[in-house]
Amino acid sequence: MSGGLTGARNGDGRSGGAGIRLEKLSKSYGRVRALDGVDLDVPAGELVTLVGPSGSGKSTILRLIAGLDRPDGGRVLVGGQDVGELPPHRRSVAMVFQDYALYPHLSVLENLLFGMRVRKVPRAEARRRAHDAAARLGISDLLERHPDQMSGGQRQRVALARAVVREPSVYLLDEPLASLDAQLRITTRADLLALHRQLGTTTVHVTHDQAEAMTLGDRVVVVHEGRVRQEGPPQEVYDEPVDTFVARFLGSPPMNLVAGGGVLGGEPETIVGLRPEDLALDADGPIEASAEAVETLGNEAVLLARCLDGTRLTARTEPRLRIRPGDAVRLRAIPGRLHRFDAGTGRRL
Amino acid sequence: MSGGLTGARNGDGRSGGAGIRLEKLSKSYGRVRALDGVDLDVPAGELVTLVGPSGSGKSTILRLIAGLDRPDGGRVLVGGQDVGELPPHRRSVAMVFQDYALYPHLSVLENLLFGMRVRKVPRAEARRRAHDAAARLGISDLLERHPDQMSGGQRQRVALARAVVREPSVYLLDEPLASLDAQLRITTRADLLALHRQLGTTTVHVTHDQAEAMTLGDRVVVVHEGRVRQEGPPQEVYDEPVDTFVARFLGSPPMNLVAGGGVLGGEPETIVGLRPEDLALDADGPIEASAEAVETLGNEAVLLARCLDGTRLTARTEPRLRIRPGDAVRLRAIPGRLHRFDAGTGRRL
Amino acid sequence: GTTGSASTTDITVVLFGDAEEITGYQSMVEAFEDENSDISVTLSPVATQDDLMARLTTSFAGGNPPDVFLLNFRRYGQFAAQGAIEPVQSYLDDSEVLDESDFSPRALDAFRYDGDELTCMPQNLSSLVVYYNEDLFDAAGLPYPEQGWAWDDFLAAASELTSGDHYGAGVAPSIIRLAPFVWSNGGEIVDDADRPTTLTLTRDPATREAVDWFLDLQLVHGVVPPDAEEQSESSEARFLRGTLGMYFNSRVAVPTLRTIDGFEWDVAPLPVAPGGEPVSILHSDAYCMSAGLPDQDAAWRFIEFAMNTGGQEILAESGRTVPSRLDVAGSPAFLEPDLPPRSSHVYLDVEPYLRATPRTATWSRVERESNALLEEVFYGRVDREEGLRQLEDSVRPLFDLQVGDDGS
Amino acid sequence: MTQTTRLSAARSGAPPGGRVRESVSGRRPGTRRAVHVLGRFAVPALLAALFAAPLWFMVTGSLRPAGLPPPRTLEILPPEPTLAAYTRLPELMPLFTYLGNSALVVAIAVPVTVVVAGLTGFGIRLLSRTARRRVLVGLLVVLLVPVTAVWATRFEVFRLAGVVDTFIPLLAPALLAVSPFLILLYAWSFGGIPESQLQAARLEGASWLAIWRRLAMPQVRPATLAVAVLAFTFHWANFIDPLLYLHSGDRYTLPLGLQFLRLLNPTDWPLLMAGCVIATLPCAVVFLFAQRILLSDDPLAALRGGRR
Amino acid sequence: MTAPEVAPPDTPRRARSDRTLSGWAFLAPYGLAVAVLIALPALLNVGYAFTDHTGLTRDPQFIGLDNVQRLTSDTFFRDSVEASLFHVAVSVPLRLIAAVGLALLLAAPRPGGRWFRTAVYLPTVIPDVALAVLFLWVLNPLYGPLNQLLGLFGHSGFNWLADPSTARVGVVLMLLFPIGEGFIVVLAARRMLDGRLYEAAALEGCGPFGQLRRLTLPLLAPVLILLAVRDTILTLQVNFVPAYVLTDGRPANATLYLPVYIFDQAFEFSGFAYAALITIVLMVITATIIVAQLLAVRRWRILR
Ligand SMILES: Nc1ncnc2c1ncn2[C@@H]1O[C@H](COP(=O)(O)OP(=O)(O)OP(=O)(O)O)[C@@H](O)[C@H]1O
Ligand SMILES: Nc1ncnc2c1ncn2[C@@H]1O[C@H](COP(=O)(O)OP(=O)(O)OP(=O)(O)O)[C@@H](O)[C@H]1O
Ligand SMILES: [Mg+2]
Ligand SMILES: [Mg+2]
Repeated sequence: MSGGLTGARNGDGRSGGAGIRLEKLSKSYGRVRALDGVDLDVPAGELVTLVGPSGSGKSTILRLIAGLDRPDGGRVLVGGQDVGELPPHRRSVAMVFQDYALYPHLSVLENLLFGMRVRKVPRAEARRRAHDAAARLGISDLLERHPDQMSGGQRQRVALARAVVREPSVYLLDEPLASLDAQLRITTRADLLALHRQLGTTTVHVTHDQAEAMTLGDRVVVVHEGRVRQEGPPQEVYDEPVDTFVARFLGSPPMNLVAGGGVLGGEPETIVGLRPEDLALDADGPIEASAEAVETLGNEAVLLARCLDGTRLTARTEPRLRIRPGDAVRLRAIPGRLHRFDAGTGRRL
Repeated sequence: MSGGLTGARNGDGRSGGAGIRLEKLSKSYGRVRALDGVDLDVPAGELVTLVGPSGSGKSTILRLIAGLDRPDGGRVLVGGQDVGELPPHRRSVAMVFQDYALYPHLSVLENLLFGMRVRKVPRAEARRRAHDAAARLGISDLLERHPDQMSGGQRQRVALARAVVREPSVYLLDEPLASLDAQLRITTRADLLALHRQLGTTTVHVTHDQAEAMTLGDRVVVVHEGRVRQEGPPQEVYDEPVDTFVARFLGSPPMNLVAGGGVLGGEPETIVGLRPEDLALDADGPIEASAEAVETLGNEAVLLARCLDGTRLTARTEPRLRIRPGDAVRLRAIPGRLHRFDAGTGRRL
Repeated sequence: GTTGSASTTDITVVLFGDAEEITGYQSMVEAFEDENSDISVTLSPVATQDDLMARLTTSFAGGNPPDVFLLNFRRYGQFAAQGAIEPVQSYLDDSEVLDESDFSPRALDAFRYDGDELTCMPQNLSSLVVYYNEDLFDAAGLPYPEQGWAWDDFLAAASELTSGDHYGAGVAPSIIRLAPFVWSNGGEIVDDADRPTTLTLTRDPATREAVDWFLDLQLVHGVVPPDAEEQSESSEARFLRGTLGMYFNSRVAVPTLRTIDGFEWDVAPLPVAPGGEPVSILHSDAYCMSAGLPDQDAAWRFIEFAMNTGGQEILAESGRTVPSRLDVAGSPAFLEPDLPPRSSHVYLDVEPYLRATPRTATWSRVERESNALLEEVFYGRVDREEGLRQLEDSVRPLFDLQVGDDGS
Repeated sequence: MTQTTRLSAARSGAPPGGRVRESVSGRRPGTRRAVHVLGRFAVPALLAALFAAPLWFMVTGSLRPAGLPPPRTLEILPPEPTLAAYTRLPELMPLFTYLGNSALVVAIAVPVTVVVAGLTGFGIRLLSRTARRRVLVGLLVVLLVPVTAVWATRFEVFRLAGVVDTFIPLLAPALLAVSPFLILLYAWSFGGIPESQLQAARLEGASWLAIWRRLAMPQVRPATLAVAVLAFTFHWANFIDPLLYLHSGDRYTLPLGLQFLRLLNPTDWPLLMAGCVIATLPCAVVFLFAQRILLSDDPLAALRGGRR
Repeated sequence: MTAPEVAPPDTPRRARSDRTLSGWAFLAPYGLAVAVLIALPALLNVGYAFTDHTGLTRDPQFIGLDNVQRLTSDTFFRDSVEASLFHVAVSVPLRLIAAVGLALLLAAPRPGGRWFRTAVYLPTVIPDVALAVLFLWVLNPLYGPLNQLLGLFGHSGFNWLADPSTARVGVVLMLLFPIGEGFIVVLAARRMLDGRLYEAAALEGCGPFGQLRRLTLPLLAPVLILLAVRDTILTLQVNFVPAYVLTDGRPANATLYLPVYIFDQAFEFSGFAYAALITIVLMVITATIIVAQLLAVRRWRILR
């Protein structure tokens, strides 16, 4: 492989890769401020998940790391080195796009070889690497197919294989699971994790699916309106969201937020939050409410309840309840699980 | 509204709609046998969810009910009347497509008016109904926009509104939530439910997302390879799947299935199933295993364990476990929650 | 251009003609190159005179005109008027090979643009004649036409020959076909031969008489195939097939007519108006040299060769041209008794009576528009009086148009 | 694979005449079938026959014996078809020289046209929205310049370049992609290639030229086919350029030859029609090869069929 | 390869401009060709419009607006404009209707559909000169298949090219056959429309005709406009070779279309400068018609 950051990778070219550091990155498209001072540190070899609602700037971050766009301000460092002047293909970065961006006129094998061919990697070497990558992703028997002859999951793995043959220092994955159906998404998620464990290459994974963010990453970074809102291990972010946005964004059904505390008790000027699983049905519970709907999910049910003062609360409960809409219920908040936020700024108190 | 099945609707044209009955419906596309003798009964006013993997024939069923395709064999009855000879627009059926199929050259208002215009509904009446439907779905302020100027969720609601203005006897919804992102899907799901409660029109809702199927329908119908595998209330289907396909299809993570029983105990010639939530961590449990991975989801975690005989089991557990991959764990199956299937046919015993 | 290397000079010769004529020129060029190894000729043929004009205008405008080009006398005025042609008079005067007196004076006169100096070298001397089908004449018991036959003789024969799908005569309605009849009747087609300002088809009684006679052939007597018939099968095709008694054309037709093997045919002079002269109209093309080229020597040597006995004989053998060199025209090479027409001398007999149309810069345009309108009248698409008046009116402004510095 | 079939079915759409209308119509089966057959086959067949008719007249006209007057009633086939007119053609003009020259010109000009149109179309694809709009207006202006405006003045350019009387002036239209329309055709086709593919290739180190050659062009083969057919027809039929810029008779192309033929006898229909057939045949053959893909129900699928 | 230590001053936007630059680079060969082979000659031509250039000499003199004056009193020019306008007014709509109608009719997959489409396209491959010669035959008053066809319906037929009005119709008729390019474009555009929309419309009670009127045509509007603009230009300016061979302006200037007159002036009558002036007029007329077309359909959001 020519040039770029290969030097930053360690010995066998397989483990670690390069760390990424973003400093005060900002970027506007016309009048749209896509990024607004993003700082981020991804240690070598880690898998970080970038999560946030649509339009929050996740793809833009990846594009700036890859060099497909240039930042208006700030720096991108890969392996400790400023890559501002490097064109995309010299950054030793591989990207997997949401729509996979497979070349539809080429077979899987040719898709894998494409990059090495344009970079003039010797034929034998290129084939060896392509077959290696294919084997690693279990697509060795698809090599002759064309992209439109494969299922979504298979295409996804080809796209990954194409990234793997590059032997990059960094993987950038832009919602690679978004177009898969629910079943497939779960299995492919596991494959992705396994691959990362095998290669141990620094990986930035973008998703807007909070479940995916929670399960995949060593660390999760919540992005909103062009800024990083919170970062940390998934459970930590889930348990201690820094503000109401993060609180509602992670978790399904989302956290109950009651301004002023209301039935949950608390001072005015605050917002009190409680996750649905921390609200239990209890015949002696202090909160009186009436059931509005019960959504059964097989292994659990979600109860939508309206309290006497009109507050709506969701509670996660046992599946086989015999509650009908309209029934009166009593609820109890598990103590110590209340979150408090500032009513003005939304920040955690 | 002209002709068709209006007679089958009751007084105010708002509640109930018409029941649907499919008898021995079959349909092939070339050599592909899309449907293979489907019998189904949807009582008037009910919301039924059709669920099944991709390619199982769900869309085909809707297309036959709508009259967009003709069955090779069998009958379609709407409101007790054989509609085999009725063209689509006389069937009093409204359909919402997965990709919405909004007319890109028309504004939202014109989209809503389109059908009434071709059916020569008086202008004033048409506008009234369009505004009604828009208000009902909260898109009154989008009426001047064109489809390409709206977000996915907004388009989805326009598509629904277009179906609502028709005031049909039957709604057919073909994966209307599939292209929405996770957050939006949850809120739109609630909107859909509310709408159904309001209108009370017979509705067939197709999805391949089992969570959606579980939460939405009064009844869920599992389709696989052109046949109806099981139908019933969601919780019933979840608790007593008729075969291994249904057992694995509903529930996430899917049910553990162990051929011959193995660590779960059981006779050979059977397959024994156990849902992950029915497998508990228990220091004294009879099943010895080692942890392979722990996926944290915030409110819960999924433990992937490998037993001594190599069987892999998933267990749904508390979120804040301190188990690391490789740790030894002991598990216990909650008694009475085992499912038994015939090893040959896969059918429940 | 004449971008020659040290030893050989290249010249370009642009000509028009059908496939067979081009073959004739080709062999002449080869003979020339054999004799003059220091000159190489690029022969550049085009099919029609319209194509020729396009080709010439482009190359003149682009500054790369051909060294030699062939022009009809009805078109060269346009070029001569602007000094685009290098007059040949002085070259001819100095020539050791050619002598002015060798050539037909009528042909030479047609190419003196200012009436004095010779502009181009006319290579042939064709004229309008009548081809007739001897077998049809025999079958009808008619005598063959002969020198001095009159309009009435012609009309009688034509009427006699017209029956069923047979027609007596075929003639294209155009100024150059009409003009000899007018002249024969003592009329003129323009008011002033040197500085014409209008056509005179209606105002001069003698002219008008001839015009009416000509039009009557189609409109009254019906001896000429009507419009639709002519479009479907040209007179030439009819004559070839043996269903047309007489056919007006110049020498051009001969190679094609020689393919006839079903009947005998011959050529006769034009019929003469009552009390008129046996006039015909000149058909002649000439070699011209482009003005302003640095070296005209090679071009002139090519013209010398083409106009000399050898060159003229080669072309005469094709049967298509009547050589403008009278000695060649009188030789067996042209008269060729063993191939039809037997009476080739007819072309030569009429030489003293040949006349030409005006040679002003806009003449070709005048002729073109007139022909289109004459056709309307001839085939009865418009009323005769109205049509002729319109013809004169709409063509008159064209005489006044200025082309280059001509007319000012 | 089910996914695939459905995708391609969706792409090719269900045009109104097809499946949808079939199931929509609610009349009695008998009438419906009659209307159905009429609409699906009889009317299209009639129209197709109407369009094929001139060509049919051309071919049958060329098979008539020379010298005979044409029939005055419609005839589907001449009573005694003969190839006499064709055997006369090479006697009347250097047919094979002309054909050879035309073939040579086409062999060079068509690839050049495809390359220029393809490159330019791809360039437009790469530009930003506003720049693209500007270029499109520019193309419209180019389209607006009448050909007659440049014929004579172009000669000056060719003379200065010293290429008069070579085949190079005949390639001028090829350098101009024949017509801005063909460029638009490419730009339109390239618009269908997702942005992410171009970026993926950039990331893999491909230059834009390599992306054009290996990624973009192979994906728009139906467009290339269409451009090639249109360019072939244009260059093969080009009459004015050879007339104005070629001087040597032995470099002439077929359309000029056809002109010589017309002069011989304007009503020798068998001969003229034979000439027309010869002039049309190569275009027709090229097109017939292309139509297998170009005009099939789903050009992309047809292309793939050829690839495997 | 190591990264440079210091960033050059104008760091921003380089990645973007790399692409934009490449875009312009791809356009360069074509741009060069346009400059040399179209812009330069065309400008030269415009310059000549105000000289006395005849095409035969090389020292044109500036004569101001003399040519314009001549134009105002030229009856041939008036005939010519009239012929051109008539031709555009009749030919463009007919050609469009034919191309669009046939494409939509034949777009649906059906057995043998490819051959129907092929038949419609085939006349387009006939070279111009051959097409004209062919139509000399087709329109022949006695032997022509067209009159013979009319004969089957008891009509005696026309002498097509002899009468001014039928001659115009004859040319229109001839140019009605080579519509393959438009046909193919509409075919492709129609294939790209989403079949789902038609199902939705059918469900809402829209019949085949309604679908055509309310869906297909509005959705194809941008393509149709493009074709109309192109066909206008083509009809006014380029399609003249067949007309030139078929009628050459006759009869009575009925088919003396502007390009034919320009060609005659420039190449036959030594009116090179005058022809250049008429060329300018032709461009103005073309541009006017196109602008009118674009304005007329502004509300269709085609420039979205
Ligand atoms: N090329 C562009 N031109 C203009 N605006 C852009 C462009 N790319 C992104 N944007 C805008 O920048 C903002 C951030 O976009 P980005 O694609 O990074 O969001 P995202 O988080 O990836 O969203 P999604 O989940 O929908 O992919 C959005 O408001 C978007 O509209
Ligand atoms: N128009 C068609 N032509 C050919 N095969 C078809 C067509 N429509 C559907 N099929 C086939 O019929 C089968 C059932 O298709 P259907 O669309 O009903 O599946 P589905 O359950 O809706 O799947 P999905 O969840 O992917 O939408 C599939 O195998 C599909 O490939
Ligand atoms: Mg994104
Ligand atoms: Mg489906």
